[in-house]
Amino acid sequence: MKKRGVGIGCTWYGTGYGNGFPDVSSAFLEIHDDGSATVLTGAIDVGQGSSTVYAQIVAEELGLKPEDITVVTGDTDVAPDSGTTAATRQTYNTGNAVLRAVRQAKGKLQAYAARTFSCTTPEGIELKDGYIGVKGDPSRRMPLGEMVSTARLQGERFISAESFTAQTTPVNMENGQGAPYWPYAFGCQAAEVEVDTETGIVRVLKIVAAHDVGKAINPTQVEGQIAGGVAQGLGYALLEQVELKEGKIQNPALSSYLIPTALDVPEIESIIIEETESSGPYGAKGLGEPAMLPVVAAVINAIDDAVGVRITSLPATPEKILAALAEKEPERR
Amino acid sequence: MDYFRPLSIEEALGLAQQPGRLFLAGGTDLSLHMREGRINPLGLIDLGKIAELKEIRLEGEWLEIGSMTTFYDLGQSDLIRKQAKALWQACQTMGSPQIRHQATIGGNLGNCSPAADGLPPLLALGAEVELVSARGRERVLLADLLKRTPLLESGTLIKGFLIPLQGWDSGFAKLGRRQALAIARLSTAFALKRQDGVALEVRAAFGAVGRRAFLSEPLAQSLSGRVLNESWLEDAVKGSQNAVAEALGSRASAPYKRVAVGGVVRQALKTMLGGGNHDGD
Amino acid sequence: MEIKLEVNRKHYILDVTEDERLLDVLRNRLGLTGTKEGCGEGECGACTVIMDGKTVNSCLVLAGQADGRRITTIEGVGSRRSPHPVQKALVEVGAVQCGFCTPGMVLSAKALLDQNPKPTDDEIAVGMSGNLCRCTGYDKILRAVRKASEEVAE
Amino acid sequence: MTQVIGNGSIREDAWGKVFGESKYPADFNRPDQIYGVVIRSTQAHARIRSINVDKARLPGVITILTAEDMVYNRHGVLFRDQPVLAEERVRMIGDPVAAIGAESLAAAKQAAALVEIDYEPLPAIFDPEEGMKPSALPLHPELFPDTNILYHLPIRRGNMDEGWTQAEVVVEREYSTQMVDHAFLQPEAVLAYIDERGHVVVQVATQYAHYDRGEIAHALGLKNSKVQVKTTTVGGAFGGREDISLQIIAAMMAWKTMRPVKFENTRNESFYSHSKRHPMKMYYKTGAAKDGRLVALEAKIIGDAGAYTSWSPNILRKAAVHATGPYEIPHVKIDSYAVYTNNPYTGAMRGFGAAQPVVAYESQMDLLAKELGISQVEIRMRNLLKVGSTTATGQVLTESVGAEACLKAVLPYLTGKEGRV
Repeated sequence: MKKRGVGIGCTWYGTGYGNGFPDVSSAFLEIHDDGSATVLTGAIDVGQGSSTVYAQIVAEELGLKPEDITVVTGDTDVAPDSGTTAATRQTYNTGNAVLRAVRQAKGKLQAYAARTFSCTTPEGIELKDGYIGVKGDPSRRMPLGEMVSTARLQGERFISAESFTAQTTPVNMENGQGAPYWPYAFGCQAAEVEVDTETGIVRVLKIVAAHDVGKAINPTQVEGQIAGGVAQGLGYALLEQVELKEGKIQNPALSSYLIPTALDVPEIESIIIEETESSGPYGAKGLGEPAMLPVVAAVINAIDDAVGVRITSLPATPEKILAALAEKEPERR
Repeated sequence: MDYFRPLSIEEALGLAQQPGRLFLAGGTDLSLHMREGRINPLGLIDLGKIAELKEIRLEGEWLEIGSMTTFYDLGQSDLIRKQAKALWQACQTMGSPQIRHQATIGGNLGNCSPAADGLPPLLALGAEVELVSARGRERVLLADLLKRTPLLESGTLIKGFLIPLQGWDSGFAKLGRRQALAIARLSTAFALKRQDGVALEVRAAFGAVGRRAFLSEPLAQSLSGRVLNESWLEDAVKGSQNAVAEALGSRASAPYKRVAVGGVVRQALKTMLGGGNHDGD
Repeated sequence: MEIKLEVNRKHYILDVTEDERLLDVLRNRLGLTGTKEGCGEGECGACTVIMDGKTVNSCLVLAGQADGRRITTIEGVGSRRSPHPVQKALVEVGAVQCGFCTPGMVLSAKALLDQNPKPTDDEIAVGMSGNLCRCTGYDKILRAVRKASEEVAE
Repeated sequence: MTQVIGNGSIREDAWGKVFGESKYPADFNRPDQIYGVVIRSTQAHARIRSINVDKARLPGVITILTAEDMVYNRHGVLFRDQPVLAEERVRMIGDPVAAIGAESLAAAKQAAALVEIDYEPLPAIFDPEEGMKPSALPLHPELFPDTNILYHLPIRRGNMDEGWTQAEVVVEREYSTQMVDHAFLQPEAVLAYIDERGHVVVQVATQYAHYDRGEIAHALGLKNSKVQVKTTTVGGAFGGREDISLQIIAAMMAWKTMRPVKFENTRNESFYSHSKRHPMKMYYKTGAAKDGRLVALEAKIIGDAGAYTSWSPNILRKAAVHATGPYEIPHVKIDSYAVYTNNPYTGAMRGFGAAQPVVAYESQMDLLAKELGISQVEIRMRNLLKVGSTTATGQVLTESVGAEACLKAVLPYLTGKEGRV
C-alpha cells in the first residue's frame, strides 16, 4: 500500500570560518575610461555564481550593467587572496570586500565629479544608468565613461584595493561559550512523501523550501542553490552511502554510489525570506550550505508521518523502512 | 586486438572460428568489462553492420526479434507493445535513454547479468532463442537455455528471439534504488492467458534473485485454472514471496527482497490486469 | 584500424586503436573537449553525443562502432550568434551552475525535442534522466527544456 | 533603490558552458606533456618496508616520485599531517605512495602496476568509538601521543539538574549518519608546467587557489611568487576540493622533469583520493516542559575523522554549536569529539558538521511533539530562535534571525494531510 505523509525540518547555519579565525577577503578594482570596470578577487566561482554576484555589486554601485563588469578570479599571479569558496562565505565576505573596493574607487570619482559639477559634497553625486551627475539635477550629468576619460587626462585614476574581515570570537574550550559564527542563516523546508509499505520505497512528491538569505542579490541563483541543496539533501537522506569494509570503499563508482537523477527530484518550490543582515552587502548573507540541511529532516519526519516509523540512521533505505515496519507490526514478518 | 565489422551472419560466424574472439553487440557492458580488465578478447566481431539482426516482424504465429534490436527500438515498437507488453514495459525503464539507444536485447542475454531487464519478460512470454554457429542452427526455449552452463558455446551467435502469439497478456515491474539509471534489484514479469475471468495459464518470471532470471513453475501451476479475483492476486503475491525466498536462500538481500517482491508483483499484475494504480489513504 | 566519421558535418578518416572509445577520439584526436568524461561507465551522461539522431554515452561506444556514423557533439550545436533554443533557455532560466553536465544536457534535450517537439513534463524528465547533475537539482534544467520546447513548437 | 541587486542577472559564464567552450583542467594539454599516475595504498594501516621501482622502469617511463623527492613532504589545511607521498607509514586505503610519469597514460599505468610495495600490516581502527578507548593505538603520535581524540568541545550552559526537573517529557535516542562523497561531476585533474619565467604554473579546479599555491610552494621549497595557480572552470566542489590532492605531485613532477605534467583522475581514483563527509554517531536526550518549551538537552556527538585531520576540529565544533537546532534551550550539555581512524579521511562537505545533527534535533522535535500531544509546528514555533535569543554558546542574536519567518512561509503548504504540502 502507498501511504503519504508530510514533514518539516527547521535548521540554522553559522556562516564563515568562525571561531575567531581570520576570515578575510580582498578585492582590487579599476574603473575604465569607457564606463566599464574590472574587479579582481581570489574568490573562486565553483559553479554557484559568485562572480555574477560581484559583477552585480560593482554595476549597482557604478550605475552600470553587470555585463559592463569583468570579474577576474582564481589566478594567484593577479588576484588577491579572498579565502576559500566554502563556509557559505563568498557572497557575504568577498561581496563585502568588492563593495568596499568599488565604493573606495567610486568615492574618488564622486569627489572628482563634485568639483567638475561645482557640487559642494561628493555625496551629492549620483551614478545611474551609465551616467554620473548631480542628484536631482538632470541637466548636470555626463556619461560615466566621459567623466573617467576626462579625469584620466588630468592624471586621475580610479583604482582601489580593499579587504573585509568577518567578526567572530573563539569559543572557550572549557565550556564552549563564545560567539563563534556570524551571521547565521536560517531555513525551513517541508516535504511530502509517499511510502510503499510493501517495498519500502520512498518517493518524494514535493518540497517547499524557505530560506532566510538576508537579501537575495540574485534571486535566480538563490533558487538554484536551494534546488541543488534539496537534491543533495535528498541523496543524503535516502540514497547515498560510501560503503566501507575494513576501510576499503566498496562502491567507488557512480553506478554503485548513487546520487539522485532527474526522476528522483520532485517539484521544488523556493521561498526567499529577507531578514536584513546589516553587516552584509545590501543586507545579504550566504545560502550555499544551509540549502541542503532542512530537507534531510523533513523527509525523515515525513516518512514517520506516512507510516509511523522513525528512521534514526541515514540513509533511510527501503530495507530499514521495511525492517522498522516489521518491528512495529510483527504480523507482517 | 583485432576488430571486425562483418556484413552478414555467415561472415560473422566464419570470423568466430578463431579462438579468443567475442561478438560485440551494443557493447554497453562489454566495453566496460574490457576496460576493467575482466575480459581480454583477442578480437571483437562487431555485429552492428548486419541489418538482418535488427528486425522486428510478425512471421506466422511468431513475433521475431533480431538480437541487435535496441531497447529503444523495442520500446518504440507498436508490435512489441501489442504482442509483448511486458517486454515493452521493461524497455521503457531500462538504464537511461542513452543506454536504451545502444544496448541490445541479444546483448542482454549474451552478457546474462542476473539483473538483465529483458530476460524476465522474454521468459514469461515463452520466448524461444535462435542460435547459430558454424555447427548449425538451434531453436531453444529461453527457459531451457538459461539452465545451461556455459550459457553459449564459443562461436555461437544469438540470432534472435521468437515469441509465440497465443493471446497472452503480460506485465513487468522492477525495483531499483532510484527512478532512473537503476540496476534492477528485483524484477518480475507475469504472462497470462485468460478467458471469461479465468486464468487459464500463467507464467511467472523473476530477475535479480539468484544467478540468472528464472521461471517459477510451481507458482505458475498454483495460479493456473483459477478465477481472477482478489484472492488470486493475494495468492500470486504470497506465492512470489515464497518463490523468491526459496531462490535467495541465505543471501544477505533475502530478508528484504522476499518481502518487497510482493509490492513489485502487485505492480506488474495491476498493469497487466488493469484497474490502474492503487493508492493508499 | 581505419574508421570514417562524420562529426558536426565534417568528414574524417581516422586511424584509431581497437580499444579506443568514441569519447577518446573526440577529445584527444579531434580536440573536441566539450564532450566530458565524468564516470567512464555510461552512468553520468556528461559524455553524451548524438549518433545518427540518437543520444549515446560516447564512453561506451568503441571507435569501431562509430564507423560510418553521423555524430553531433556540443561543438556542433548552436553558436554565440545563433544559440539553439535549449542553450538559450538554459542560460536565461539560470539552469547552468558548474557546467560540467551542461553539454550532455544540451544534447539530450536537443535530441528529445528533435524527436518530440511537444513533450509532456514527464517525457522531459525521462528524456533528461540519463544525465546526472550535482549542482542544480534538475529543477531549472527541466524548466529550461520546457521553455525551449515552447519556442521550438512555435 | 537598487537597480541590479535583487534581480536575476544572467551569469556570463553560462554561455561558454552551454556551448562546451568552458575549459576544465582535463581539457588542457601542452606539447610534450608527461602523463602521471598515482600509486595508492591498498592497506588501511601498514608500515612500508620497501618500495621497489626497478621493474617499473619501462621504456617511456620518465620519472618515478616517492616521498624522498619532496623538499617538504607534508600538507594539510589545519595541521600539515598528511604526507604528499607516503613515508614510513600508510594510514588509509588510497594514501598516495608513489607517482609515475610517462610518455603516455598507458605506459604510466603499465609501470604503476609493476611497482612493488612491501607492507607490514599494522592493527587498524575502523570504529571511532573503538578509537576513543584509552587502549587504542594512537594513529598520529607526533600530534597526539596518547589518544586518537584530536578534538573535543564541551558546551555547558545553565544547570542540567534544573533542566531535567523542569522537563515534563524526555526523549532519548541514538542517531547515526553515513559517510558520503561529494560526487562532483568533474573528476580531479591538473596540468602543471614550468613557464617562460621559470615559474611553476598549476592549472587546476580548486576552491582556494591561494591555499594551493602556498602548499605547492612549501612542498617544492619555492617562494609563493614563483608558483602560479590558475583556476580553470570548476566542475562542482561542495567541499571536496579544499584539501589539496594531485596539485603538489604534478607540480613536483614538472619541476623535476622540466616538462608539462598532466594528471587526470578516473571516477574510481576520485573516490579514493578526496575527503568524505564525517559519519557521526549522535546520542541525544532532550526535555520539554508541558507547554512545549525545550528545557534541557544533553548530546554527545562523535565524528569519524578518518586517517588525517583535515577540517575535523572545525567540523565537530560546528556540529556542537548547532546541536540544539535553531532553538533556544536554557540547560545544555553538549560534547563533540573528532576521532582518528583508518577509514578514508573526512573533511569539508556542504553543511560542514551542521548537516548531521539536523537529523537528530529535528527528529527529537517531532518525537517530543508527539509525546506532548501538540503539533510539530507548534513545538517549533514555541522554541525557535528570534532576535534577542541566546544560543547554547551564550551568543546573543541581535538581528537577521529569519527562523520563524521561514517556518511561517511553509505553513500554507502544511495544513494537515488534506491540504497536502
